[in-house]
Amino acid sequence: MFYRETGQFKTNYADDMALLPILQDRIGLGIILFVAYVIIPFFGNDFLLSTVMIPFLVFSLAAIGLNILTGFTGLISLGTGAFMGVGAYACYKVSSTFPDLNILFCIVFSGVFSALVGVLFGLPSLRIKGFYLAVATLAAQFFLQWCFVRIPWLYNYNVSGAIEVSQRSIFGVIVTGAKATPESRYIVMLVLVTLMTWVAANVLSGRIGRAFMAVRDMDIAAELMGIDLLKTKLLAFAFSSFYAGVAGAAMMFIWVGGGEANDSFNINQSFLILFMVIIGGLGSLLGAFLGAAFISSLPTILKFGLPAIGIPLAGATAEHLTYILVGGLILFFLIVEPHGLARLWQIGKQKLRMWPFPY
Amino acid sequence: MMQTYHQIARGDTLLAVDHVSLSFGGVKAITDVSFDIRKGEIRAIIGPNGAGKTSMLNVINGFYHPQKGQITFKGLTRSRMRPSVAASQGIARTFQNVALFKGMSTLDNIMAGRTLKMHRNFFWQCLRHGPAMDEEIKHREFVEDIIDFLEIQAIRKVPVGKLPYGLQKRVELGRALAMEPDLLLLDEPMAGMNLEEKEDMSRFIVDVNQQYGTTIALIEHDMGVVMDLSDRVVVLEYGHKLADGTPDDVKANEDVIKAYLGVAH
Amino acid sequence: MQSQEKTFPQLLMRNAALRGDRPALRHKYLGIWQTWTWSDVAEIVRSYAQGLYDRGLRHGDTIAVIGANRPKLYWTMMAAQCLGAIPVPVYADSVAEEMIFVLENAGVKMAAVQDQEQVDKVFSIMDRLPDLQWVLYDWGRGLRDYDEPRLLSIDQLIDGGREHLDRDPQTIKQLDDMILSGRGTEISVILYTSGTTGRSKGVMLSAERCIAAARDSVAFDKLNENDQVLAYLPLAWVGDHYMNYAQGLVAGFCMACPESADTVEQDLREIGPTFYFAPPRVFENLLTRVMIRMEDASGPKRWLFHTFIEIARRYGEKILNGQSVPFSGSLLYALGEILIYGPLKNVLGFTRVRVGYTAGEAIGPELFSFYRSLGINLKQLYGQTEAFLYVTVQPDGEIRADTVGPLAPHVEVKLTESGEVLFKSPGMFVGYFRDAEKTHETMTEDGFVRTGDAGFFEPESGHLKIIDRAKDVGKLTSGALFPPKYVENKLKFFPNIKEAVLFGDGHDYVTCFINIDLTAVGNWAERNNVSYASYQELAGHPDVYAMIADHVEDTNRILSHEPMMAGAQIKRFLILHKELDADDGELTRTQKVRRGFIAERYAPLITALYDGTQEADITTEVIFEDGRKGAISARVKIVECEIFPLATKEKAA
Amino acid sequence: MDILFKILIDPFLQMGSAPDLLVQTIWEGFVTGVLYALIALGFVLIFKASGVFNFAQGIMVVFAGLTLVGLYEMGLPAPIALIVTLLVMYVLAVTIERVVLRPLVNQPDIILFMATFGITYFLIGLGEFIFGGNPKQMISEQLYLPKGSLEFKMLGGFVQLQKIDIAAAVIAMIMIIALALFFQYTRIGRALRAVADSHKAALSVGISLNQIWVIVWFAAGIVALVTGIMWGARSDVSFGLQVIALKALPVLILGGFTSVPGAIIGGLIIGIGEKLGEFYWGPLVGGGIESWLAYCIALFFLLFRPQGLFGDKIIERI
Repeated sequence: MFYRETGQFKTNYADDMALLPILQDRIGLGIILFVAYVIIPFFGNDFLLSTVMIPFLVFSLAAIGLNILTGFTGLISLGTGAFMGVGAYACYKVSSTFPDLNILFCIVFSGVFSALVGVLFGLPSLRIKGFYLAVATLAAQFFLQWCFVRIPWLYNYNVSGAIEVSQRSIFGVIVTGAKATPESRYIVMLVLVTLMTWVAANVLSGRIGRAFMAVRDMDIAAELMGIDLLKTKLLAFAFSSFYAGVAGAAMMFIWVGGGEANDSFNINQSFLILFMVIIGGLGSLLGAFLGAAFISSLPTILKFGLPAIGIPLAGATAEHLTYILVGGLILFFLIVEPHGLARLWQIGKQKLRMWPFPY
Repeated sequence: MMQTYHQIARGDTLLAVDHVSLSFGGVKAITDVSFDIRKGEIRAIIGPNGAGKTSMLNVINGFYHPQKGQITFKGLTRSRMRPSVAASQGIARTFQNVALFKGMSTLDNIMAGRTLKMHRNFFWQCLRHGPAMDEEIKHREFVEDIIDFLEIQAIRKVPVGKLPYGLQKRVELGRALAMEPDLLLLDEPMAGMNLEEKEDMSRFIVDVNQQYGTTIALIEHDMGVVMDLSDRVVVLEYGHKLADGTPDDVKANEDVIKAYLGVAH
Repeated sequence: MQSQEKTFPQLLMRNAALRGDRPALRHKYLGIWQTWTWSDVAEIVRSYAQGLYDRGLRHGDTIAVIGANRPKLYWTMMAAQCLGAIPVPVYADSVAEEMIFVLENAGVKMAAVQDQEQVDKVFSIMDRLPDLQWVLYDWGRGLRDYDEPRLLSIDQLIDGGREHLDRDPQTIKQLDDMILSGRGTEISVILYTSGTTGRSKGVMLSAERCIAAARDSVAFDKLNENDQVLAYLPLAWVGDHYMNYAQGLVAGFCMACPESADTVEQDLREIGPTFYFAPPRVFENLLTRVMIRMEDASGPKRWLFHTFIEIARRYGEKILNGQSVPFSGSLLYALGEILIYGPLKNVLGFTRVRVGYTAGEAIGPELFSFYRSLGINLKQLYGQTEAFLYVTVQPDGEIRADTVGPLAPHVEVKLTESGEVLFKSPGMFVGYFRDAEKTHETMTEDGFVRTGDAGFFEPESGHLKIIDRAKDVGKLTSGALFPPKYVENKLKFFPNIKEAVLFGDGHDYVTCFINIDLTAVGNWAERNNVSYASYQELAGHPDVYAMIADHVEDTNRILSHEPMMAGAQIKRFLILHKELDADDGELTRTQKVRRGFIAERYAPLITALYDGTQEADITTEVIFEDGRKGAISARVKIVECEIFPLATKEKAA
Repeated sequence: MDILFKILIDPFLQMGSAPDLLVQTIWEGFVTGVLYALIALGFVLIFKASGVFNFAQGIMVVFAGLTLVGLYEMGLPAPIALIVTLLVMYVLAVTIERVVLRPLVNQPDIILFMATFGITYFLIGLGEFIFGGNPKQMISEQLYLPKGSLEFKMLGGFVQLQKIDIAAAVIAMIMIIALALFFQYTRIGRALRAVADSHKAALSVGISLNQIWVIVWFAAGIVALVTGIMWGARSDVSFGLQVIALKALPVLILGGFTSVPGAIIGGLIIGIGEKLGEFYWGPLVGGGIESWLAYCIALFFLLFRPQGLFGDKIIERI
């Protein structure tokens, strides 16, 4: 209906293969970016920025990461949390070892590092398939988690055993540590997410993306077409862990600003990310964002929303309720649309494009 | 030691299977079968169900490893190799029950067939501009030729999962062609098709053979179709070679006639 | 600016000079819209012309053009015209036998064809065509191994020509001379009319007249180089040659060729033409499909759709015609534009249509106003091949469903006492090719052309009203007027009715054959889970009969309001057991019914219609797609319908 | 060199030097293994019958335990509480079948897998909501579970067996045998096994899939309850258990998703393996390796038999 595609014809392949071939989509994205970069930072209050937006962005990154692995390549992983952890600690070590290294560089490096770890734990994926692999990734989860706690070197022998984020700035603007303003942290996060989403979209729509999906849809055929399964799967692990790692680093340094692994990077975190991917929609970048928005905002909505509409809750009860609701909603969404919010949007979009026709 | 592939001229032996035997656990799938495929010909492998036809293809493109015997492809002899290697050496195939990438569009499926030919590194892929895009476009052009050739323009961007069976088979053929194979293995390309679709498919197969000069080895039940299409025919039965020769020879062969109870006409 | 270009090639060169880098031609090929600018086209056509010349095509020779709307085929026409040779477009779907007549009659020296299918067709009749020297093909799939000395690819020719031109400048000059020396009086193209009666005739059109006609209409509709059209109509039909080829060259706008027959709708949507031309049938099918698709929509959406379509019906046309409507009306319509009309036009690809024409057949008034009410400036014109299309045309603001409009610029018309329309027009043809006696029949001494259509001028508006083919308009024994097509069109507006053939001339009441529309009725059957195995079974189904009977009676009711036509109400009808088909000769290639042929083919049914029986048996021979012949026989039911008394105007209003 | 010695030689020397300790450790491992096996058993039951990878088994254990204790605290006498808990587990099974499985039938495995995640979260929330989040004491004596311990004098030392542990082992055995018999000799049992092969087969036995699901989930519920009691009696009933329950996963991949004996043997291997590892090798790396050792053991096995010890071999066909 809002889609008016008549007269949008492509005279070269570059346009035809563009990420967003439809004009209206490009406009839509433009508006979203405008809101994200201009409206929110100027008109959003600290609460919106640091309690809603930043977590959302962090989780989006993690969700994109897992979606690359599970949604696009068909490899289930229950170890995302751990890989985030790897990123966080790597970033911590690097930033504390080279104090005047630009923090963004540290964050990116931490991604690279966790990519390597990802490859390591991806190795079994050649022989192991499906749930067996899922369980195998648990090994990564628990082993790494154990490392975080038992290897003091990782947290520089802090008595607290936690990561302590020091103050860092980019272009003279403080972006980490206690003094960093929500705005600056938000913007850094936003830039990070924008860039990495663009990259992911590029890779996934190209040769490598096709190889991933080929492996997902029919690995035998893929192999008989000369796609090297091991290479492809490992690449998927690396690519995915990179995002998880950056997300982890960002979580520690830009969002919570320090903390202890067992709370932040435990198995539940892994599950949470998995929910985001499933509810958002497997095999869709948009899905990663929708899922992240949904899951990450839910607790906040409950904690502040319910009292707002006059249902006062003790903290504990709220937490219990959150569990019940999250569980219930997961079931609800799976039953309503097993392919996630992204699919819902897709269907809706198709309807809009065909309006007034049903198909 | 480094082995190299010889250039094979039209009419010479492209692939030779000699004394290959294959068995799963105790079950013998193929017993001491030998035959050859010449460059540029259409070679048919026929036989009743369970004759070991598909197993034969699986051996040829390295998916199964024969216990005995060896295979010579482009002058290089081997007893086993990885499927991905077979692919990179120029062996493509289609499957008995379509093995397309259901989640992807017709275009992407065929593009996936070009993977081996695309080399831009990860960095360029991240940008998807400059070299990476040029490469994409180059191969898109190649793929579009195939789409035009197979007359599937109308379904270019349709997810293959949604397509009717006949079209899926066509897309799969396209995907195999995208690999520019020296040897194209077709596993029952016309299984479950109606007469019209069969005629189309036969036409495409012949055209492929002419246009791209591709050597084709195909498995088929329908004797009639095979006899019209192929230059030479191997007949398998219970994993043994029953006969080998031109369609006419084979039709004449009384073992074959027996095996097919006169189905051969 | 009445400039001096007298031939199409000269116009091409002018465009190349005037607007060299504007798009001249697009073709959805290999997934994208390949585009050629005017200078590209000029260059290619010149090379092509040289290539043709080198292969021996000379001034006055004829060259057949067989295939779908593809750039290379259009270039063939231009290139041939460069040499003063005459292109002869042929309907691509005609079977070999039909093709023989045209190719023989035209004595073609070369044939430029689309693909293997056409090549095979031509070679199958080669022995009957002594003059045919070369067969040129556009798309080479499957032709590789043809060992045929007379077979060439068009690309080969173009490259050959280009190479030759590069090699010696002499040829360049020679070619330029040929193009410049082209005279307007020479025959530019021969279009074979599909011939509703008997075999087809080759209509010779001269360059200057074609161009004159095109210039008039381009000025009339203010077409310019920024317009865009989709060329999807048969090359051999005057419609395509006039609207796309001639006007394109004159106005210098861009013509787009669809990717393939089954992607036309998608391509139409992508291109979004500004100027659209289609015979009523196309609009008919489109509307049918729209309605069917809406049937599957959710309840609320259906309601929304129908409400706003109703609003459009009430105000739409008025608004389009710039008449005044109540404020609420225009408000509602504006809302509808946002909710329904806009999106609908967009999905159909009509958003950017500035001017749309329909012609070739009278259009059902309801159908016509449906599109106009959506805000599409659809107009009617009346014309024929012999006139290089138009005789009358509706100018903006004077558009009506029930007339074909006033006389077009520079056209004279007179009516014979029998009511037949005679015309004299800028684009009128020179004569029938190799058929002097037919030419003589059609042309009067004073240089008018017989259209063979009966019509009359509406006194108050001066609009021409076409009733029917002159020889088809008959009288019932009661003396009442019997205009078959007029009624048939009313019937055909019902989505369920694909084709209708009326009988009644010389009888005491009117009867009718009906062809149901398989898509529409089949869809209906699905929804009411009526199961059927074949067209025949569905056509014979009692519920279907009941449904059609309602339609017929509605039509009768409408007729009863029109004094002239009230007598022509349908008393009895039957639903044919098979679809009328061009391959069986029941329709022309342009899908017009050939009633004479049908009348004799189904004689037993007609007798049954009049002898009061309730059923009749019929056996007909049919030709299958692969050319095999077969026979189908059936028992057909006959149904009576209510006849309404002539209603006086007050009742009608 | 020294490190190699510490890893490769020293532990075995310790074992040799104090065999009684070794036996003690093995016994500990054995009992834990039995409990792992029980949880794994719940998984296997459901996976066999419905192909659902039931992640919720762990939480079902906790939930069952909580319910039992909770009901008792609400003043129901223990036996009644036990019965009511059984009822609750049945209701749970029915609800899950109605609300979750039925609408999701024929969905890809991962979707059903995720659904069980949903169930897990839901039950955690519900459990805490009703009975509160903090650990509870299992009502052992009310259920007539033995207390105290036996001591054997052997191998020049003492080996101490908790009575409750023995009980646990015994009960587990009984339970497994009971299940085996149930599968072997009852009509429903046969149906269940049929389902494992093909759904049609099951229908031919005359039991609808839905019924079968209810039954297996209920069976899994019972197993969960027993496990909950045993485990609760050894430590206490808390949500921490739910993470420990994840240990059943390596047990599964070790034993194969579809094999009951596999679950048991796998359980024992993992149980004993990780206790030994923790006791003898743990100190080398600062302990706590129990948390992941199990997975690595499983992974190690997996690399050699991708389908697990008892899973049937996968032959790839195309």
